[in-house]
Amino acid sequence: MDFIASPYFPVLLAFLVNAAMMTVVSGMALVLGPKKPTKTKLEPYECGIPSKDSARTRIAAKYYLTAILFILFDIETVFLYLWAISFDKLGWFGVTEAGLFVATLLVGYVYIIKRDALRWE
Amino acid sequence: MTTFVFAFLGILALFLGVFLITRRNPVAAAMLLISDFVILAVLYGLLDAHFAAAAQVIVYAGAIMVVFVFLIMMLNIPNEQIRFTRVTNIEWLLAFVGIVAAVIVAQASSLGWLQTAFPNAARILPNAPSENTRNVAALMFTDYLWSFELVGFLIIAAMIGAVVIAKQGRKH
Amino acid sequence: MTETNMPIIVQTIATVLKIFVLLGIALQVAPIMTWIERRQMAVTQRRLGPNRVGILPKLFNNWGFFGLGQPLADAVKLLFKEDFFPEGVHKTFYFLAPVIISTTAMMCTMGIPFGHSVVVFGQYIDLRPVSLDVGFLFLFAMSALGVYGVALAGWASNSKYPLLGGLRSSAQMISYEISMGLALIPPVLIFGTFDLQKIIALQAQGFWGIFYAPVSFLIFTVTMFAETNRLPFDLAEGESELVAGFLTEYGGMRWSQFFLGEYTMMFTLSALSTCLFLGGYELPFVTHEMLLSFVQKLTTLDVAFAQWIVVLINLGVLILKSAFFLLLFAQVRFTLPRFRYDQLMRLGWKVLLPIALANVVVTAIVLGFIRF
Amino acid sequence: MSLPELGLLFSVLLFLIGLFAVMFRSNILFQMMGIELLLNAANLAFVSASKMVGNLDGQVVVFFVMTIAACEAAVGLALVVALYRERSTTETDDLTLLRG
Repeated sequence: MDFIASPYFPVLLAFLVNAAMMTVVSGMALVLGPKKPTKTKLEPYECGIPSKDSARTRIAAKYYLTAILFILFDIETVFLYLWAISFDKLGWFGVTEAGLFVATLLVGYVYIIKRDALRWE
Repeated sequence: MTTFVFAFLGILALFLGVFLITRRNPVAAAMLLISDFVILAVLYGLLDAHFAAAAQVIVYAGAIMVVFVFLIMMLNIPNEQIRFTRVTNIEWLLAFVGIVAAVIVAQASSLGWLQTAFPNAARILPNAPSENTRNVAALMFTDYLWSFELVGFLIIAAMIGAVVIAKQGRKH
Repeated sequence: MTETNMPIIVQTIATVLKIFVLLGIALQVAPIMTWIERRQMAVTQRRLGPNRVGILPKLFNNWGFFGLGQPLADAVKLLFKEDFFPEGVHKTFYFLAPVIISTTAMMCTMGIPFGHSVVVFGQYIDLRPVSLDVGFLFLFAMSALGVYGVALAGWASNSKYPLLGGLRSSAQMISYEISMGLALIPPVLIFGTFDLQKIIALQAQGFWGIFYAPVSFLIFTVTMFAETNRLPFDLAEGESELVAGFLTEYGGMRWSQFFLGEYTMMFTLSALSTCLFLGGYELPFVTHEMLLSFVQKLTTLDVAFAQWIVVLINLGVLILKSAFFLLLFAQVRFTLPRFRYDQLMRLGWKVLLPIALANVVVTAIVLGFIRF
Repeated sequence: MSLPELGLLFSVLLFLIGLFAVMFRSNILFQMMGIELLLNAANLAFVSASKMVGNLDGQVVVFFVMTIAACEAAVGLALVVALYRERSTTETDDLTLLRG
């Protein structure tokens, strides 16, 4: 019975309740709605142009490059949160540490801007 | 009760792991891996590593797997091209079974040693969950100071590496 | 949140009730917001907006209830609309995508405190379903998972337009997630904790968070729009863009499920911004104890009943303050033109990110001088 | 079986699953997912040992392992795309050109 006192009981309970409710809500129309599948209705929507090749397209570097840079800046955010929470305990020593950390990452950021990696045109 | 929930989630994570490495469709495997990471985050929480749990969801499930999903969506790999497994030569399989046996034996015998080697050198392990993050941070910024700065350099190296590889071969 | 070790039953029931209170609020936001937006869009365009849908016309002699029946009618229509899987669609992920978006949005709502605390059968119950050591980072983690719903919706729809739409809007969401994360660091520096209840208590005594970290408030408000794919960051389903973005192949209840998730996320981010910057569920300069004693004197009830009135007041204050942001969402939607995709990404990466980083550094240095 | 010992057991099994993926899946994406599983097994072992032994060093190292996993995934996946652009395949069996 001690699991109920642990802070993760509400998390799991809330997840079960939400997941069940959302699945029911989005699945209800399947149960209640009429079933009349016609050929045209099932075709993927192409603004009326018959769809040529399979849906998947070629690679564009900018999308996955954004995701990669997102990981690296996300790690920075997590470490800065760690520093922010113990800001009072660490004092000026902590501020210089975090300043060094942000400075190193700023160099990387400037490199990205100079190298024009995130050109979106 | 907590041990039961921990065991249940652990076994669920293992089943998801086994299920995901035997998938043919990489997006299905990525989704299973994401749910695996979230279950592991709850396991960390039950082991009183609260900030590690949050960081696990934010970094692993929320950032690294996004690149996997983007890649799989864009690489446009037809499913039939993905062969199932490559258990061709038996030596590999025997090597793997050998590793499995060795690891399990080592783990079983090392449990006792782990407890004796570190007789509860409790630096800061509060049981009050509300102080976990603060103490982890305090410990990291004092004792592991140099590792923290090196993390910055590691991230820069990855950043520059990724940009160079992505921009390579930009002839047109 | 020192919960005394008390009979488990009261605690579980309290947790379940807390979850359903916030779930109820979140589920109400979507229909009401659709009504507000359609009426407000009508007013800004000098027309009437929905005012026909009434109930029992003979009884109320065709009174249109100012169109309040419209969201109800939409909901019923969506429930009975035919729901099918288009050809070639990857069934499980086509079904899973809206569920992921709305479930993660609902899970985000679980972190918002809607009241101080209630003492029931001698047990102290903290009015917040999920009270973790990492506080509002739980919301940040759950919103990070929302990206997969969009990406999956794009991929599962098996045609070019949704795939590109899904990629573009998830790339947009993750770009603005960094700025959102960095924007929330100064409040942690100032208040020194992740715990929203403690932050609200500090704000009740002193000034609101917005005066301490105004730049963070601005950045967070901008990222709120981008995180929920709202105008002016409306690229996903903008009319002039890729057909309907990742929503092309969806229809009926599943299509509205995406918007349920979107509106819930809007409410959650507004409530989080309220808790961090506008003093959460507390009235300005009125701490929980003052309010309790004031209500007791006013209604001459003892503590056990007065506290429930206080909870209602707190809930009302939180909803009112979040409503300010929701109306801001709606009003911006009818005034600002839509960003082009490259402008949008340039703003996210090259403008917001440096400002957020600079804001963190400046706050740290200023606080350093004040405190040490 | 106390909680940390259970955690160590699960981390060992998770490690073996990841190892199987790395050794026996021919697609490079599945191998990288296997590597992510290996790193997560290490994280779980760190957290369980930290709880068992009683100090927080294990939890601090978890963040460093996470950074390494993030950087490895970032550069590794950029390489996979460059590879796909050259050979238009992600099957490691097809990449036998180095043998000449």
